[in-house]
Amino acid sequence: MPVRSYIEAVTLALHEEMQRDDKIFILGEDVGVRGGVFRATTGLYEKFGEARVIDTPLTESAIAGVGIGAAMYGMRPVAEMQFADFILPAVNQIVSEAAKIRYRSNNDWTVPITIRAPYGGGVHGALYHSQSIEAIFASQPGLKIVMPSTPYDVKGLLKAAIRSDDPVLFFEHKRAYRLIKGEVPDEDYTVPIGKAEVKREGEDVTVMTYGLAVHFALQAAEKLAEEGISAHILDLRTVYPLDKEAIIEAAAKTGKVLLVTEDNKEGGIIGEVAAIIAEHCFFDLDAPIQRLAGPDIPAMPYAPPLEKFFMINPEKVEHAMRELAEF
Amino acid sequence: MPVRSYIEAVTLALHEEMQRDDKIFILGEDVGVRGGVFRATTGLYEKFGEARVIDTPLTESAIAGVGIGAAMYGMRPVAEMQFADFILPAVNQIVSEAAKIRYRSNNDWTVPITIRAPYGGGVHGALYHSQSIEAIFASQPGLKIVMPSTPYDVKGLLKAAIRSDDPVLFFEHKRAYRLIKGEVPDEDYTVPIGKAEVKREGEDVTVMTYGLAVHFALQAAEKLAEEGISAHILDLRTVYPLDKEAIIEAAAKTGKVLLVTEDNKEGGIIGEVAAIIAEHCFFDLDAPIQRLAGPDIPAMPYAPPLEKFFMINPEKVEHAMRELAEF
Amino acid sequence: MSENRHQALGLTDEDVLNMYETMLLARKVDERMWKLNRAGKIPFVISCQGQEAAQVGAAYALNREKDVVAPYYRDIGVVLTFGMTAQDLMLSGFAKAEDPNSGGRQMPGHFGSKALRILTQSSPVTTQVAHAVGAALAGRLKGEEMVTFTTFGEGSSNQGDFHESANFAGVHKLPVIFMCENNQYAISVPVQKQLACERVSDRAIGYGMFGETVDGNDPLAVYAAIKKARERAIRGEGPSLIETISYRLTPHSSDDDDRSYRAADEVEEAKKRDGVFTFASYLESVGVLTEGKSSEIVERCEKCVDEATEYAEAAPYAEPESALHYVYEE
Amino acid sequence: MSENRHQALGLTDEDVLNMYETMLLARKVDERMWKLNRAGKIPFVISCQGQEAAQVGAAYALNREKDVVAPYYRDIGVVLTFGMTAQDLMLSGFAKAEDPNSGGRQMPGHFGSKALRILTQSSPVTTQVAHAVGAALAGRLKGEEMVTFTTFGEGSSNQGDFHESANFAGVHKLPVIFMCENNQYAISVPVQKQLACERVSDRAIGYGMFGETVDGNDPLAVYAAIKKARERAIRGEGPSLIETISYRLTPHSSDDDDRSYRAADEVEEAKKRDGVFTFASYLESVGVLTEGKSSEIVERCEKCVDEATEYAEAAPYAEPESALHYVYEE
Ligand SMILES: Cc1ncc(C[n+]2csc(CCOP(=O)(O)OP(=O)(O)O)c2C)c(N)n1
Ligand SMILES: Cc1ncc(C[n+]2csc(CCOP(=O)(O)OP(=O)(O)O)c2C)c(N)n1
Ligand SMILES: [Mg+2]
Ligand SMILES: [Mg+2]
Repeated sequence: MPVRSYIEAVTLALHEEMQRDDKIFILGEDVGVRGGVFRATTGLYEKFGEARVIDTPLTESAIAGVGIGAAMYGMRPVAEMQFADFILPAVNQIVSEAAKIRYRSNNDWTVPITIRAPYGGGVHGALYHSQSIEAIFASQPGLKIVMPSTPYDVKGLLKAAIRSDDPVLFFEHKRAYRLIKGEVPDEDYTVPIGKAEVKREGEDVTVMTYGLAVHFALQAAEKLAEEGISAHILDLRTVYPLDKEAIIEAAAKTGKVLLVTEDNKEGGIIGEVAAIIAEHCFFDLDAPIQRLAGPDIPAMPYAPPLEKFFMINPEKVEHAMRELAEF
Repeated sequence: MPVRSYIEAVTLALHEEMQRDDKIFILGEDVGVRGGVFRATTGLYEKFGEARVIDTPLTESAIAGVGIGAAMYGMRPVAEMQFADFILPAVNQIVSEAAKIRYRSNNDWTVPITIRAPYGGGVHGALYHSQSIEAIFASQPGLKIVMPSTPYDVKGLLKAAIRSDDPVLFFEHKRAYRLIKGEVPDEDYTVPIGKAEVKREGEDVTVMTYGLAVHFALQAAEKLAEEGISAHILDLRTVYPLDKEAIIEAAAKTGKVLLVTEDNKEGGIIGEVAAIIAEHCFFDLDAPIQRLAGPDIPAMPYAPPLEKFFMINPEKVEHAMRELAEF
Repeated sequence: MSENRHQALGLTDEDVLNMYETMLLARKVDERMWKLNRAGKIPFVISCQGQEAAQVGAAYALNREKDVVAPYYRDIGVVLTFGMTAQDLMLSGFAKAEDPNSGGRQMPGHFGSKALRILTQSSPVTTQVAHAVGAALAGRLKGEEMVTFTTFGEGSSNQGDFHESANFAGVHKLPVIFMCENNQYAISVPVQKQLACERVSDRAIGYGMFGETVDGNDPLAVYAAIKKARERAIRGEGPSLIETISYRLTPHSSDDDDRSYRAADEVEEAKKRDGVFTFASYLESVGVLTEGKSSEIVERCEKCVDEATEYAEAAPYAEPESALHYVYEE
Repeated sequence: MSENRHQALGLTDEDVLNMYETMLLARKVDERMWKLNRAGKIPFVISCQGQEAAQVGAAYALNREKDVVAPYYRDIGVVLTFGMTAQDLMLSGFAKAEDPNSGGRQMPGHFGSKALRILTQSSPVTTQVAHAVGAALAGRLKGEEMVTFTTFGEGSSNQGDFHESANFAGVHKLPVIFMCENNQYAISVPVQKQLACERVSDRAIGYGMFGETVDGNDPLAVYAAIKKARERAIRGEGPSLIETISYRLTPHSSDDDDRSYRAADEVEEAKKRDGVFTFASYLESVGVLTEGKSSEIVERCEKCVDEATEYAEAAPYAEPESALHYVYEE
């Protein structure tokens, strides 16, 4: 199987889907001639032309809103927000409109839109190019939020998002773009939205996380295996609505749960994961549910020592896993 | 002590504060001549004049953004969002700006703004005039979110918010406006932001909630007392950042915790409360942490039977408390 | 006899009588809603009164088979023209299961029907403006010959979404008609406190589009302006911004009391220009609306509203548990 | 000798030499940042190059004791004029603790200093425009005679926040100067794909404000326009929208490669109109900038940048744990 980077998987999925269905088009800032500031849409303008790969004005609310209108009228837009941090001007369109259109129209109108955005830190992006912003949207029924960790999942989940008849926020970890590589088949396949996946089987501690942190957890698990600690790792993949069954099963498996996010701690989506476990696994737990997250400060600072202080990394995850295993 | 309604406490706090400090001014839609669509600012235009009670254009992002600019330049604005549901166009100004200005400027600039908004359901307001939207903001360090339940707390907390040198979102339950009455002293006092309060002492089950639901819980507790079930009720009051100590103490007190919100369940702020308890009260719990919330549908429908289906009420709370007590 | 203006616009006598009847029906539906509200039978009303002429005039200038509309909450005149019935509106007023707009999930005034090419509407103002632009873009991508039409109040024209959407349509020369129904107030706030420009249509140049202000009490003037805007759009000349000037004859909604912020005689004065009456006078003056016709129309409208009310009041609500449906595809 | 244009504007020879030196210093700071970036010493640069004339011309027309500025990320010329030093800018480039803008918390280009009356800036474009309006409102409420000045790119003028803020200022006749630095591109997207109007200043009428487009390569033209705008503001005549036309001479930022979307000769062509050089020529032509003065200025600027770089590079970072501070009042 060909090995591809995380961002190549994005481009490949877009390319294959656009070829498959001419209702799909792309809109966003610099997605055309420039191929996106991260080059996720590279080659698509040349291949599919200006009409289907649209450089929009610098207006996120309109990108979302125009996308929603086009989706209602039968197209399948894939909108790009240049950075997840800049999705905020579009919150009203996403939350009041995209999320509620099927419901409020009693199933008459639908919004098959995918909104992609690069999120996450560790790239010297400072406060406004490093944020995890899933928590802002992770309380809005009608939306789905996908945050893949591997190139394989990227391709399969992005295809599933584009084919979904409901709005999907698709957050791509920008540091993973070129850092993470993996096997990605040339064949057409989808990965189901709403399903977590066990990325490693283990017996002693369960780690649940998503995005880049999945790799941190896997690396930490390797290290800990040498010490005889066996880690079970669940990649949430869809962070809203959560895969409750998989969460409950993974928590019950080891009775010791560590939840990891690179977002701030208070109010992050792992709080909801903890609540689900606390509600359903009362008799299964052997230790308090632990959370490892960024500190509760507004966002990642720019200066390298401060950024490092904020970001979780394999060592921090390893440390937290060991502590829990020893509980 | 004079008995006042919840909304009278709002007006009184605004009035007293504006009299005390001429840096305070009000801006919002229809807050002037009209005195607000709920009449929360009634009489203030007549008393303090057009310059300090400003009818703005119909633009929430500008209301927040202009308020932020004025706050940076030494004023203390109190902005009104006509309905909490309509704060969403202002999310970028609130999250990217208000919440982060002190931090990003390394303590050089500050934003002493209070943003008031009526939230909550049970008023035939349908999808867009019934929402609880605290969860959208409850992951943003730099912000504080206050949601009082009693007229006494309204006055004291609103004054504390206005005097705070940090941005505060102050959500008022619109159904409580005229429904809830209570003693409100004429004297000047504040209630500290960030502190929960035990609204009823009890031994068997702990209920933690906020806003109108506090009254539902108190009513349910009265009923259950007749059956010999004694309920401990913690009013969170500030839902972000949460009062962790008070939460841990109240959970440990009875070992049985019911968390109540009228918001949707998944991703609501009570998930974070559950996570805190799960992390800190492992050895104190005698039952799984229970949550009672609205169903995970986009928002409250308009038709009365559907609205009723969505809304929590004293009976639903009572039922959940009894079940937990019997666990 | 006065000058016949409608023939010059290519409208037959039947057309204008239909337009008039639609305006009157809109008014009658609205008046009934208020009565039902005051009688405690429906919790909420938001009115079209004073804007029927602009709404019906505009909607008649569109192609009801091809065009898509994204109206705002006052647009009873638009949705009636696009095929919604008084019964549909009453079902929505009573929030009954059969309401085609939302099955009783939304307040009245939140229109939507895929069959009728009416995009579903929400409460936060001006979001629909972007949707109209998106639908026009979709129409172009699909190769359809159509335009989209969207409306909003003058207060709402200050929202960011209006600006971003108008600019998007301008840059991409999309076939969108933006119609601002300027009724002088945004709830209690008069237009001078909302806008500093003389006319909302002054904003058109900032989007490289055609702009025009017309008398919103005159359905023929609005018809003419929208018709031309549609022709420009179809010819590929891009969007237009049409402002219709009228007056909000009722309080903002059934929750409002307008006596606290405007003088009763201002409202009385405005009633003299009420399009429903001035259009009737015009039709009489050109001999199209005879006394007989007039009472026929009035009776038809009243009967229609009566039947609609009766039907809707008796219709069932949706089942409580049905609230759980249609969050996602099922 | 050419016509002396600066005297007519009330500017002394010293004034214009100061302006020139500030423009040159801005350029030199910027050029150094690129070198440091390419050498791997600083992670990011975003440039003022091509816009110094507009920035410095505008900032000189303001009252640096009273006015408040809300600049955008390219405005090295504005902040230098308002008292920020090359060393401050280098401290920010290196993200060191002593950086007065943010203590190294923000990327370079995110200006802010209470002492210098520069509102703190973020990355999402155009939010500062609302803050400038708010500060002007605060100034009025406090009874101060001041104006606020805010800048943004032409691409950013399409954001909702620009519209809402401009409208707010227009309605309340606030003393705000909105200056759009039109440099023809928003990253890779050329102005024609951003805007359908001929000039960004065409938008002024929609806010009932004065609008004007001037040559952004000519600091005197910009100075004149901003000075008049300031006078209008102080006289209570409300806000102005001034557009300055220039060209972005560098890639969008150090992360960009502009060869993928624009022709090299387009950039070369634009360099001929580079304000730093054309203003030098003007000053030479009127006999103000002699050869001797010129090399003095160049040397001073270079020395200043050298020292600033050295200082900043050697300065310490903030302590890692300091990241926890100043979330709330402490
Ligand atoms: C984003 C948003 N903010 C506030 C409101 C509350 N609101 C409903 S209608 C209205 C006034 C609208 O005025 P205008 O646009 O002139 O339309 P009109 O009602 O006069 O037809 C307001 C403030 C809303 N619906 N949406
Ligand atoms: C809200 C938001 N969206 C996207 C971006 C990413 N971005 C940074 S600068 C820029 C282009 C700005 O163009 P323009 O306004 O013309 O200013 P210029 O850079 O040309 O000076 C974009 C898209 C951003 N900073 N903020
Ligand atoms: Mg109006
Ligand atoms: Mg530009």
